[in-house]
Amino acid sequence: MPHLLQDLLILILPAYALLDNQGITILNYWPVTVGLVAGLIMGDMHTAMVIAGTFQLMSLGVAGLGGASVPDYGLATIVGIYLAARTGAGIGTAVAVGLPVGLLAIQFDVVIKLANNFIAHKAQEYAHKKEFNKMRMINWLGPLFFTMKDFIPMVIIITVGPSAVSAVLNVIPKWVTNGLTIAGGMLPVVGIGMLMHYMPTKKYIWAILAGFVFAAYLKLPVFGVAILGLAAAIIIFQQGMAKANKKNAAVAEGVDDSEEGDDYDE
Amino acid sequence: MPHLLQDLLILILPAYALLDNQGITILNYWPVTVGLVAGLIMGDMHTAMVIAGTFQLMSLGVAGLGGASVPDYGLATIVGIYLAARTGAGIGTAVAVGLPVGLLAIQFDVVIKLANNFIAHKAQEYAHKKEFNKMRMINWLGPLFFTMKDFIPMVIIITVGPSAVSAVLNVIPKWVTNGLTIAGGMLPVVGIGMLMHYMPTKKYIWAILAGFVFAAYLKLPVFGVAILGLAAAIIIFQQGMAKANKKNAAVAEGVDDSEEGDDYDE
Amino acid sequence: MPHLLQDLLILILPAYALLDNQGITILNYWPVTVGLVAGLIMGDMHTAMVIAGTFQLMSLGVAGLGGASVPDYGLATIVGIYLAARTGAGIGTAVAVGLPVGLLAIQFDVVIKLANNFIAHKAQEYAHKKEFNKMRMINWLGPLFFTMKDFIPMVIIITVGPSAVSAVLNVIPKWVTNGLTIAGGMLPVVGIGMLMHYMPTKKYIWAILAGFVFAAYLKLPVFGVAILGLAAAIIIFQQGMAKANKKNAAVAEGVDDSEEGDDYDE
Amino acid sequence: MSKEKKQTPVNTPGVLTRKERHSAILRYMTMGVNNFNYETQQGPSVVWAFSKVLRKIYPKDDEYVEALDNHFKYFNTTTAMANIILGATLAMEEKDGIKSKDAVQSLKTSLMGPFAGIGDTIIWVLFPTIMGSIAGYMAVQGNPTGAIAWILFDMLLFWARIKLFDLGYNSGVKLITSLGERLSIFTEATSVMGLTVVGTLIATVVKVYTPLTFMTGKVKLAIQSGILDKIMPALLPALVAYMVYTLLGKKSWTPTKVILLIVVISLVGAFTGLLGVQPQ
Amino acid sequence: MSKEKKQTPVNTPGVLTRKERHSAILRYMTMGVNNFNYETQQGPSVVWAFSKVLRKIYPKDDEYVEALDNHFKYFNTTTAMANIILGATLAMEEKDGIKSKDAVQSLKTSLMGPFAGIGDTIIWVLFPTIMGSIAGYMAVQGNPTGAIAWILFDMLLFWARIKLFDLGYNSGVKLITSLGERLSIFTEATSVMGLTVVGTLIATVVKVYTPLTFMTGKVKLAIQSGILDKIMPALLPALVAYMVYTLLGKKSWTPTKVILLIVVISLVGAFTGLLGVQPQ
Amino acid sequence: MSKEKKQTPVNTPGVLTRKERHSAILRYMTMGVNNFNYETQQGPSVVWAFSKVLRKIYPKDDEYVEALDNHFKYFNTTTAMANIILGATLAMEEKDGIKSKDAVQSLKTSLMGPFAGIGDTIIWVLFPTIMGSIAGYMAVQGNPTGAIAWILFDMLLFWARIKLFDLGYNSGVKLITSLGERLSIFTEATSVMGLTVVGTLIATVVKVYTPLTFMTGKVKLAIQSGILDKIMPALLPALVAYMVYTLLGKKSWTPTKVILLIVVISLVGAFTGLLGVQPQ
Ligand SMILES: OC[C@H]1O[C@H](O)[C@@H](O)[C@@H](O)[C@@H]1O
Ligand SMILES: OC[C@H]1O[C@H](O)[C@@H](O)[C@@H](O)[C@@H]1O
Ligand SMILES: OC[C@H]1O[C@H](O)[C@@H](O)[C@@H](O)[C@@H]1O
Repeated sequence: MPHLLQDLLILILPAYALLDNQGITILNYWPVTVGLVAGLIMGDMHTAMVIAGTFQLMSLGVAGLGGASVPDYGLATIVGIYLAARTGAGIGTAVAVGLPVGLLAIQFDVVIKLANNFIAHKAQEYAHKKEFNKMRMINWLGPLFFTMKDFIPMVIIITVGPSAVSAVLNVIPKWVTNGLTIAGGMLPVVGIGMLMHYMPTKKYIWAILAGFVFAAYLKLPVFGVAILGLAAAIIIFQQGMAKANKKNAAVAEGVDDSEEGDDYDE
Repeated sequence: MPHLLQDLLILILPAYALLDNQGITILNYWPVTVGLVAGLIMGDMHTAMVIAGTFQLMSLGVAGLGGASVPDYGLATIVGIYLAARTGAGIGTAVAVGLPVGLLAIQFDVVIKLANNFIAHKAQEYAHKKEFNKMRMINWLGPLFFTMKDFIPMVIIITVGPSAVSAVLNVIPKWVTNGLTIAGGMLPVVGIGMLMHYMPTKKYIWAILAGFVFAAYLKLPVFGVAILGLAAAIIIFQQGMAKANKKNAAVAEGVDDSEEGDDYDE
Repeated sequence: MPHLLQDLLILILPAYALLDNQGITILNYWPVTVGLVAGLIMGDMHTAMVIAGTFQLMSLGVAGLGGASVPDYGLATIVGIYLAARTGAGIGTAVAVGLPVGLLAIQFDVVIKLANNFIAHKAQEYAHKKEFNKMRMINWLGPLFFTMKDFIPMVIIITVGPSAVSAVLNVIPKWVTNGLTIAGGMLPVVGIGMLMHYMPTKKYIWAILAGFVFAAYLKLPVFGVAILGLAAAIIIFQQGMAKANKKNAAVAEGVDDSEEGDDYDE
Repeated sequence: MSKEKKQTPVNTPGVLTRKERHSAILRYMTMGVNNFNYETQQGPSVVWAFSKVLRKIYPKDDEYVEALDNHFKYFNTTTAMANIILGATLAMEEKDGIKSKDAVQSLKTSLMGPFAGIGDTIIWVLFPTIMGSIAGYMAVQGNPTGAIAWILFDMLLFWARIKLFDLGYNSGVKLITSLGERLSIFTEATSVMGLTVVGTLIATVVKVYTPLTFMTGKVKLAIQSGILDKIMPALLPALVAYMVYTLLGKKSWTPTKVILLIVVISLVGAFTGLLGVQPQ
Repeated sequence: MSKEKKQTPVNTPGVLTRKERHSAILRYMTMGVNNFNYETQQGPSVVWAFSKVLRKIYPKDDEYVEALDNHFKYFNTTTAMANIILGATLAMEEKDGIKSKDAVQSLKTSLMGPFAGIGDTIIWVLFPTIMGSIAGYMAVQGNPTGAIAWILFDMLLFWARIKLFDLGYNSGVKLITSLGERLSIFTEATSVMGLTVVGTLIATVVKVYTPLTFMTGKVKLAIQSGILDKIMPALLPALVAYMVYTLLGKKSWTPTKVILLIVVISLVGAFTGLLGVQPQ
Repeated sequence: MSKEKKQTPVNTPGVLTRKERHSAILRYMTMGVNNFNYETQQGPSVVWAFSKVLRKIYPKDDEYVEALDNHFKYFNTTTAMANIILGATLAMEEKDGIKSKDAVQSLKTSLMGPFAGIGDTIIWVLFPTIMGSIAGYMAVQGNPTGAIAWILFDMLLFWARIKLFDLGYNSGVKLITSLGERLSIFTEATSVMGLTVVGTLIATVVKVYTPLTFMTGKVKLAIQSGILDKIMPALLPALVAYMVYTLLGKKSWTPTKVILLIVVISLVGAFTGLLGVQPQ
């Protein structure tokens, strides 16, 4: 395969795998699967798999749950494999260069999810203006941004070489990367806050309190809390049904006490 | 004491002690108490107590709760004491031969409890046919089966000798004994399932869920769960009473809203 | 400073600091703060602070919560500093003599809190007789007793010397001091028992049961329990309001079902 | 306490004499779990023990059969504690006859769980551990004193268990007298407590364990601890309990069939290695 | 905030001036637990502190005595946190007079537990641990700076505690204004929270421990950890609490008698070795 | 199962064909979290995916916009599990149109938490840990078999996710048919379960950590573990959640402003060292 084609394919690979993993999840974005493809492209499957396997075992248990940002081991793998194939760098070097690129991606991830916020607002604006096509189209910016997240470092690495990465890393002060990581840990609270405004939070604040105590103090996992929540929900349902039946019965008997029920719901 | 009388008494001992322990529990079936009697029978109290004490300390904490099957250390003790007295085997040998017999008994225990099922059905059948005497009599099969459980290995040991035990053990494939042990662990679920059908399970399913979470996740012991259950029961009782009082009051006032209450109870 | 003035001031210091700590808490009664003042009085700040610091680090985490009695490290500190200044005793000796005095104070603390009980009854008696001034005045006995607790050992130490302390300690049998310590651990139950009689304990006994299980079995700290209690309180409040609203609505409609509500409250 | 008082512990004159009642509980104490089966567990034992006194309470055949059927149902608890429950239910049946049927069943089903929890701990775990460690240590030195003491304690316990029955009987009468028509509310409430304990039993008494592992090179993953326990502790017991409960609700499935199914599954599981005995 | 606003924090013109109110809380802050007793604990302290302002609120002798009796009852919480509660109850009494009696009692009894939990942690555990480790370390090197800083912080805290009282006072007025007739429902609900904490207090504050052991040869069994704790943690405290609660409900038993009983039991327990001090 | 049966899984003739429905869920599966934002998270993804089928259900512009607005709201769960929920809500909207709006929202908000708990564990933690350890070990030996197997499993999963959608769709219809007017009670009850999980999320998902320490000589006290955690675990996350919830309730504060505020606080916190990344 000519170098140019290899470069092109390797450039596209992480961007595609990222979108795949965040969507259909068929190739996914774990080191071994993207490493497999990178090995096919670069023509040295053995080296590719060794580098990928190293990153894979490094990343066991890493999961970006609830919108959290995690190191981009897929990108790290591809960078490592590319460098090994092009510069003949040993596996140690390949891993050492790939890793900081993967870590850098955490910052980008936070920035993109912040930027996506504006897309979401724009889309809703279009909806209100009844420009439904635009509403749909603007959403493509999200995937585009995510593409850029992996595309840009790959372009730099392919054109300027690995030394560029450390140069970029040195420019950004530590407190900025740290600050973005902290923000990434805190920001899921916004979604939770929104959610609480859509739900009958004030009426059932006791459910939040109980869930919090069981999780924070007693370390009950979320699924265990959910079962307790289900137990409470069943009681609420039964009581609601009993009240409704009673109201119906009362109506049937000609006594209209509909107000009372409403009062309770306030 | 003539050998024949000793043999006879030692044959009866485990069978009686088992029934005693599962019923009136006066002699009970722990190594030291049956060992005491075995020592009296065999005429060598010192050796008997040493063997019994060894098995006793081995069995500390072993308890067949909820219908679970556990090693039969009482039988093991008697076998050991008998062999020591008859063959002059050392204490080590006596323990080594007694133990597998005690372990084998787990399997028998499972089989008997399965067999007893048929007795129970038969007895209820007789009750329906109003043959009350038969209903009572057939229940003696249970104790009889349990007697056999200890009687049969004892007969073999006394007549054929200890080598017979290992022969029998070698005939039964490992997966059968294992399978019966697994079944013994799982079978209490049938009783629980029956129980759930007698109780208002659907209405108060939340109580099961809560009890499960506290026990499975938070390792709250059954007594702690029972206290929480008591707390819930008190609330249910108070609410039930309030509703009943209200209904009575309403009836007294001439307003018949009896339906509503019934609806709730469904 | 003349010795007599020093003696006088050092005599007053622990008594004042104790009352301060149990009331306005400005000087407080921790080793370093009373040690600071003792150092000023005795004129050797360095030695004073070293002794105080030693006791301070010894007392970390010691807290007399819920009316519990704890070692009197403040008194121990002052005794140590005084002896070091007067007898030139080394820091080790000062600490060794101060500590038992501080421990002895636990017993006195229990006795005073028992004695205060009679003051409380007397005061209430005066209130019923409408002798309000006496009611107020008698309460001064409490602080007076507490003053004595530290005053008496200090007087002995200053007049008779440290050997007196061990003499006194040897006179009291171990089981008496032990017994008072045990009583100190148990006596807060009286307050709790009183409290339960003022609260709707029978109606809400389930809340006590639940609080107990969470604290005793699951080791949930009091604040966590309080949050769960708050959750339950919110539910009770909502249900109470719903019932009240319903009753009002019913009254408005001319149906008087006031009895039912009352029934429930019993 | 005078002799007379002991003989008439309740105001309402009972159908049964004190001797008849004691003979019934002694029968139960003798049979105990000696005819234990996996389906109804101690049910037949209770029937066998109380068949005579119940006959006296229910002279009519139909009512008698109904009452027997009630007791044939699942019952299981520490036998010592069962005495309290059976004392109470006997009092209820003696006073209200077949009308008490549901209340009797409800009291039994709701109390047996919590009672087993406390009873088993004391009777089957703590007491034998204490006596066993003392008597066992004496025995290995050839000293039978501990064993003899144990038997004496057992006799004391035997006496205490009869007292527990009397306690239950007297409380039972008090209970129904004071609760009156509220008994159904009371039994419903106790059911809630019982069901809470049922949830615990599923998580602790039922044991289902798979020894399966994924293994490749140096990487080994135990299905039980690595996957199932992480989804939910006691996941398999919960699933089995749900399955059994559902099957038992079907017309086509009798408890016997369910038991056979479990035995077959266990044997197949042991043969294939899908199921195993949980290592302690 | 202007001076004027500070002086009239509520719309309803109060009976008491700001100065009178502050003098009352300063009295409480001075007495604190200096007349603490095991029965009513800080009750007499509150009475002593508020006797003057209450006199002004209740000019009628009978009402005054009734109000005093109310405050003579058991009260105990971190003194700093008590300021909030006492601010609120003063506002309630000022506005509604003797009618507020039950609500006042209820608010006190239900809030004191939770407030003690958070207050003790911060005021008596965390703050002295931080200051003590810093100042203690400086002190052993002969440096009094930490000790001086501690006193300065205490002054700050003193000021903050007065603010907490004001906060309670203002909230208290708001509370009764907004809740109106619903106050009784509110206080009942807070009681539930209070009782939950009472359950915790029994398990944690009350200490009853037996050092008894069964011992024979090399086998040793501690009654406390080997038996009692296995039946139920905090079993003895729970039993003692139940016993004390029952005794206090009897006409023949006064709190004083109960206290004496406990002292006697403790002494006898210590003498015989049945009771002991729990090793940390 | 016959082809025909598959195509008409419900009795009520739907507005949408099976193909249209599947095209909608495929759109969602493609977008997934590719346009994830911190405010409404997967909300826009759902809108983008379902805009076409919703257009068909709501021919009137106003209703369409209303329905879209409903879906623009916060939504987040494991994408595989979302398929069940979105299947159910699509069925509801198809049947009841805009009347189902509140029920749809309620179902989404209450189920997404519990579903994320179980879904994330299986899809993002357990599955990749198993496959990753196997395939990773093979890979370091130069063997790509594990990687290939992983991709094949992913394909299987892809198919299963579509089945989950169908399951949700069919259940959804059953749900509304059987619940009828009780749907509002049902959704209120599920909200309770959802809110319980919200309490858990605050304690576990939101991360706020301060690396501050008091230090003097050899004494060192970490503010986080020594003070904050002792007052209450997850104290800072709880305070931040309360603050954010309050701000979001104010007219003057949009979510965007809140997000910016958090970013600024994080940067300032990182700069000053007040905030940090919690060490694992
Ligand atoms: O936690 C639920 C969900 O949150 C976000 O949407 C992403 O992190 C997903 O990967 C995750 O499944
Ligand atoms: O667990 C209750 C009860 O279950 C079965 O009946 C037996 O194992 C008894 O020994 C036990 O007490
Ligand atoms: O526990 C609340 C409270 O109890 C008693 O009053 C004293 O021990 C105080 O120091 C403590 O704050």
